[in-house]
Amino acid sequence: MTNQTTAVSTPASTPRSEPLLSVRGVSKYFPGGSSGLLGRRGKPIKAVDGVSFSVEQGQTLGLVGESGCGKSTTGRVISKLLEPTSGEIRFNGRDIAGLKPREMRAYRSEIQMIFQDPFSSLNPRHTVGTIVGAPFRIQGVKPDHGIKAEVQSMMERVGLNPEHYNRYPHEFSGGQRQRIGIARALALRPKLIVCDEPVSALDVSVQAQVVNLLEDLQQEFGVAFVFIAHDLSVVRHIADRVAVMYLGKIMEIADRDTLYSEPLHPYTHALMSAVPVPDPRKERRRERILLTGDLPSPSNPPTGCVFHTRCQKFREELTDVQQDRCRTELPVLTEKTPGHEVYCHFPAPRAGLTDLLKTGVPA
Amino acid sequence: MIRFIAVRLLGAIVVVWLVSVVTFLIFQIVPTLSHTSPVYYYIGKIPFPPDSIQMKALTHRFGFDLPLYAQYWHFLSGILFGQTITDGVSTPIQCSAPCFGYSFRQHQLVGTMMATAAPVTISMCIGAAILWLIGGVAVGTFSALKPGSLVDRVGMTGSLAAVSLPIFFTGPLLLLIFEYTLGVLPDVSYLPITQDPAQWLRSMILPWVSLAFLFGALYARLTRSNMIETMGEDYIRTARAKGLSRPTVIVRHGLRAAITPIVTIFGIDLGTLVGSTVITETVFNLRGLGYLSIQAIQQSDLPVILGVTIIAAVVLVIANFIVDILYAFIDPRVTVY
Amino acid sequence: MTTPLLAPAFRADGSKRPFLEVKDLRVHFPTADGLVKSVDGLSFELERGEILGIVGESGSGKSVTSLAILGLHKGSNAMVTGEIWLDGREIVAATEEEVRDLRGSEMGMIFQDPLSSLHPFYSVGTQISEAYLVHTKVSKKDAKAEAIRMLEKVGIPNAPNRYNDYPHQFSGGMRQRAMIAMALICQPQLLIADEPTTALDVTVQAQILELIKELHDELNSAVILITHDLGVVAETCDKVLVMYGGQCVEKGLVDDLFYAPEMPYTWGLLRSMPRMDRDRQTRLTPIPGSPPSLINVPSGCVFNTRCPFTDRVDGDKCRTVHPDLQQGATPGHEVRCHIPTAQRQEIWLTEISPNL
Amino acid sequence: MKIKRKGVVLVSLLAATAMALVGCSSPTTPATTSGASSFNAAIAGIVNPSTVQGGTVKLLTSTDCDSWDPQNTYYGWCWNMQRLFTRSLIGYEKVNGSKPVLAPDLATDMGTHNADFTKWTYTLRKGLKYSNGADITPMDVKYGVERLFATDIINGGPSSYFLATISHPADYLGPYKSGDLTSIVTTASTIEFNLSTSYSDFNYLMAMAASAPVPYKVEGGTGFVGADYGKQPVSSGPFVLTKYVPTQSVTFVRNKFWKQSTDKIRKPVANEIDLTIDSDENDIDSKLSAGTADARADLDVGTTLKSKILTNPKIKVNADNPTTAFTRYMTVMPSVITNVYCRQAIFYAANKAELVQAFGGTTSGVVAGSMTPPTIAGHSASANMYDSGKDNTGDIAKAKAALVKCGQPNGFTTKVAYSTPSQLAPKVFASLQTALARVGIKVTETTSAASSYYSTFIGSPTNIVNQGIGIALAAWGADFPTGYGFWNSIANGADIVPTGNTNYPSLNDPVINKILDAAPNGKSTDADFRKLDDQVMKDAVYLPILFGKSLYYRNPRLTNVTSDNALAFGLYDFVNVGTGGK
Repeated sequence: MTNQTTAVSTPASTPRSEPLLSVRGVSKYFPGGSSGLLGRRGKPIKAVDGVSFSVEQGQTLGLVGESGCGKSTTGRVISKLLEPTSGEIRFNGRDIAGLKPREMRAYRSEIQMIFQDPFSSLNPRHTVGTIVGAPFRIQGVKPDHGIKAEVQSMMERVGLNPEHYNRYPHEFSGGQRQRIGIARALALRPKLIVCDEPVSALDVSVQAQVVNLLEDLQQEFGVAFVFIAHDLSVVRHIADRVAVMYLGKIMEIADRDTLYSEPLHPYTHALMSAVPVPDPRKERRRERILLTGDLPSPSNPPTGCVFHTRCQKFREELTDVQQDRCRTELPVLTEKTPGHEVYCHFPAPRAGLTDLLKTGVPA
Repeated sequence: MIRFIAVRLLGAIVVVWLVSVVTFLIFQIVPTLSHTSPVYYYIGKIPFPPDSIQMKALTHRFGFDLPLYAQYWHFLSGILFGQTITDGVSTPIQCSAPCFGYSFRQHQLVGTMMATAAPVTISMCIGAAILWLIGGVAVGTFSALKPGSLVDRVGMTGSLAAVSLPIFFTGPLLLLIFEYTLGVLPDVSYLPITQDPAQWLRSMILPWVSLAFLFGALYARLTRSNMIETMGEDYIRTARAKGLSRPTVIVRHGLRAAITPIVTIFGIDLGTLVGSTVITETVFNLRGLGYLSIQAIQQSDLPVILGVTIIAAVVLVIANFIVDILYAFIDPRVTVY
Repeated sequence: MTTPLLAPAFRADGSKRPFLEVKDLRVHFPTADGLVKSVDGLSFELERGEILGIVGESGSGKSVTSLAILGLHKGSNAMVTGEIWLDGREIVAATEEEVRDLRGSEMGMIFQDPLSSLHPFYSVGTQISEAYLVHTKVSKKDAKAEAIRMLEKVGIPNAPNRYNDYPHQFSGGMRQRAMIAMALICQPQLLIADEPTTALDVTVQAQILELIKELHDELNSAVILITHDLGVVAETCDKVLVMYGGQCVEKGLVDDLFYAPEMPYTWGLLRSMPRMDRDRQTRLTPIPGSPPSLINVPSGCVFNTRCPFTDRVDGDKCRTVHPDLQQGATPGHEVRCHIPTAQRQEIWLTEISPNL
Repeated sequence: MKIKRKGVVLVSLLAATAMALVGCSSPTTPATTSGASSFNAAIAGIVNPSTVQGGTVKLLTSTDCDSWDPQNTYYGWCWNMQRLFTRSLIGYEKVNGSKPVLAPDLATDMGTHNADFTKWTYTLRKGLKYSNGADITPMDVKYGVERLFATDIINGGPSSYFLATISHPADYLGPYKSGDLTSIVTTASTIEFNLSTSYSDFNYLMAMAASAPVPYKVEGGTGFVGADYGKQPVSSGPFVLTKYVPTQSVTFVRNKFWKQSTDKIRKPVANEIDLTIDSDENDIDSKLSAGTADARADLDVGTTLKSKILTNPKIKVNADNPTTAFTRYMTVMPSVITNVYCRQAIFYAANKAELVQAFGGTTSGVVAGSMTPPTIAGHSASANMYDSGKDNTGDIAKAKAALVKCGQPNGFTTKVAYSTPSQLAPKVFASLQTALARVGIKVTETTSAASSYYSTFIGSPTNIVNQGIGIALAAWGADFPTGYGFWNSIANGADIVPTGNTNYPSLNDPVINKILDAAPNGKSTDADFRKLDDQVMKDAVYLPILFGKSLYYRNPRLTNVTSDNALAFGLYDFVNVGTGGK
């Protein structure tokens, strides 16, 4: 475990000339259903369609959006669980598409994943010790004091009893299982962990424990997170930078505070207005932007702006001429203020939306 | 839907064709492995020394002196277009498509032999299948409704015993009880249903029962586990929450879902059974395809073995094909494209 | 088309029964490991026109309670005791056939996962008209017309065509709308929604909650909304019941619960949530530990193993004496806690509320 | 007993074209001349002698004949059936008893031959007619023999004997493709065969159904030529095959053109003989028991009837259990087990009593002391060079002594070969294994599929050595009952070939060779074959186990029943049987 010290010793906040992870124009298309007698391929499903973002060392990027928006696929493309259809992924300054098999192995040890479902993502026939120690064996790494000692110290670190080394996943609660997943992901001291809905299946009280743990570990090990979630409030808590996705594209990306205090995209507005808050009076006063209709098919996305078919601004505020532009012209992700990019022809803050959320003390 | 059927049909045809190639090749390779002339597998003996003019004449007579592809084409074109079997002297035998050749041991067209044998096997398999499906599903369902109850334990112990009992045990046992001891079902030979339905039925009852006993037990266990799983599904809870009566919930919602996977297994079991009835036919003295094949194997009668093998494969492929189509109808989630 | 309403039933003491009264409900499951006390002494009341939120973590007994109200434990190995009075009829002691008649007609239920809760082999429309046909003597054609009307009502576009679609051809939100149509087609006076939006996206969740509220207003029915999300409760409900370890630990009006909660567990829930309506905290405050085992329920207060305030109570009372559900600061607000009411209000105002 | 044919597969079967004249019963016939029905009465005598004409005999068989064409059949029971409707130059005057006797049939006498037995001449009787009214000519006899050379069309019969004896061009392929043979010369009444080799047993070939006349060029009529002749063969005998439904039934009625005056060896009484093919063995047994069928034409009775016969004396009187000219033996390979004493040790140690049990019990065989079976020249009931004790369970002391002489006092290890699939062979192997283990000889099994067992497995001397096959299971019965017919293929050192060898032990003993080489010239006597049998046993390469026995059942109503125990495994000779007119 010699590379571990170098990874840890790099201070999380050190500015770098190039970000840890840089994703440029990455797309992932899945083959559509076949048609025709001989199974001619239909239109591809554009699960991810030209997304670009970067993640700094030790920082957290939140990826939010509804199911089917492509956030999980993006996570899998980064972790190399899926091959991108096009685009460039650079990690630590290197294009990972050109990695040789040996380097690929090293890459895989530097990027790990945590999954949503702590029930199905752990092999029920393996002990915790085996599960957490697996990355060492797969990568052929021999820690200084042996795998068992290393695994037990990692278990202790994530809040598991090291004496439970030989227990099986079913003997643990949901929250503990997610800790096992985290310990496994952290075993090789990766530089980046893709967390795919890591707390969605957990109870509120346990969810907070896991979120705190992730934050602590980031502090300690300087690991960067790509945090995929549909819960805007959790993302707000943990992310440094947030990207909102819809139909495989990034709608808006900004620093956390900017995004939550001054969202510019109508889709972001709709998402934020829909998050219920545990405050009945605010709820009663609050304007809720209801999206109409269903998510369009990713194999047949709308022309022009992909969101226009469900956009409340398009329906209620725009003139016919402006609407035509939304229907026909493809928007590009444009930087409105430094670091705040929006995919919209008519980006604007929405009055009243964020005021309500920011202020107010229960009366 | 038409395209779906067309694609599956095309696939089925390709599989059948591959089966014909593989079967043909296997039976080409067997003589090579045993260092025997293929003539042996046509007339059951090698009556003359290998290098004699007589053996050459025989080899030429059966076309074994042709290149392999030509032999295969002869075989395939016979199936597709029919052929005339002739030795240049005797009356040529017209063998119309699908022609599976001629058995020189039995002096009959293989097709005729199979056409005589098939109704026996088909009567046996289909009758047994209906019995085991009804019996197995019924026992499985009742067992599943009260797991651990007396009904369940009796049903499952019984079926465990039944699956463990091979046909060559249950068959003779049934014969002993019903034919020899009670004399309820005196030994009767098979007659086609068109000739004598009563005798047809009497000759079929015991084979049906013994096959149904074995398969029905499997289906009972399968139905039970499927049914227990299904009855724990959310949609069963929904059905109950709607206020549906218990029989409706069990049959319309539970059984409907529980037996769907059984349809697949059923089709394939039935298809496989048609090609593997040797033991049952032997026990009950029925002259079906199984008997035909075992007789052909004992006599090294290659054309018959080849024909039965291909027919068995075709039946299995057709069964699979029907299951595929059927499944698309009964499970709407199956994508039809 | 509901069954004719009976004359309101009265209690033995002559007082009028509420529309729904659950009294000392216990649902226990004997298992190989021991007796699972999923619900242990739960009581609450609900009138028409009210929406009650039942909040709790997984395993707190929320769903088991709802299944008991529908009588769906009948025929299983569950041991159900206590009383459930719905519109003057008692359910716990009733026969399966009597309760079956009430299901769908008097009480409807929608479930968390609409995909697994709909039968995969029948079209959505068929499943809805089936629910109608059980309780109404009409032709299949009329049932279909009613089902289409209901689908339109819950906001399924192009309902006559979608009638024949199968559940897998619907999106998640539409499936839940279809479930609602199925549950409400006989206009039951009680609707139980068990985590109706948990599997859905926030934007769809908002739509569904909106729909439930609309239909509730229209039918003036009683609604029980089971959820783990306090935000959903705040948005939708009139009354709240917080469950923990199979017991009610706090109940009251929504405003009481959110602005003056008195039970440490409720505080914990509120504190552990990252909130969009507050400044971002640097750190969340989780409830330590994990939910209790329902086989070996802690002695004393069921929450004592995770409660940070046990030192505020004299002696070892939290660990030894099981607290009763007692009235809190306001009438109708009931709390199960040994800390005196005044002290609880003090803690909330000084220690909890400012840090949310 | 299974229907077996000769050819390379060595288990053979004896053709039966024998006869026994009714009312002219054999002078050697013992006590059963009274004709009373008793167990084994048909073996040596005639059961229920009667001259009452008419009636229908009902026979059953489990399978159809391989062919009804006399040149295209090799099943023993079918040769027996051929006797009903085909005649040949020579026939069997007597089929039961201890020795079959040949007699002229179509020919006026036993023919003449030159000094070295290479030219045989016969004269046909006058007034011979086929069932279609046509005359039977010497050309038809020649044509029948020629058909045996058309091996690509007709290959089911015993062609090899004729190919090996009758002079013919190297590329001769029968009358259809190569025209007529010049080596067979015919006149209006005579026929002369010119042979390529001396063959004193030629009359035995002429007594085979394969030598039957077939209408020259026209055969059975349009559509019944070549391989189709078997569907409608023309009759030269007392019965004619009228209705043939393949795999179902065959009906024989009397041939109007057959005259008793031209036939000295048959005396038919029945009007009709019906043969029904019933593949259900139990069904056959029950019909025989019930008396609704008269006899089984192809095989032993089934297990159900067998047990009834053996347990019920009243039924047993209607059964026969003849011993047949068929030997089951083991070849002990001198190329693998080179020391004769080691081979002798096996001979002494084998438990023949147990082996007979493994082969089906005492109704299926009787322990054989030497190789030559009854009815074959050289047979001696007392010959038993390697006496395996009174109870035939083996002589352990002698076996151990032989091992000591061999220099392997603790025994040795070798392999036993048999062909698969087989129901009997594994049991036989197990019995042998147990018996040999008693003296320390350990054996393991090695098997080969039937398709290659006789041709390349034990039929290849090289393979025997390469595989180390010390012992091989085999069985042998001659196609005609002479010493030469029995021995030449399995003991003549001149006949050893690289593959398809039938002399499995590659026996090449000058004493034996001399007797066999002299036989075709008619210079070997019965005493010579007795000497040959002893010499073979001295060489210790053939370990005889049993002479085959069969169990048959006759309906009590049947008259004139004799056992064809010379040639057809003792099956009943059906040509003379009657039903008392019913």
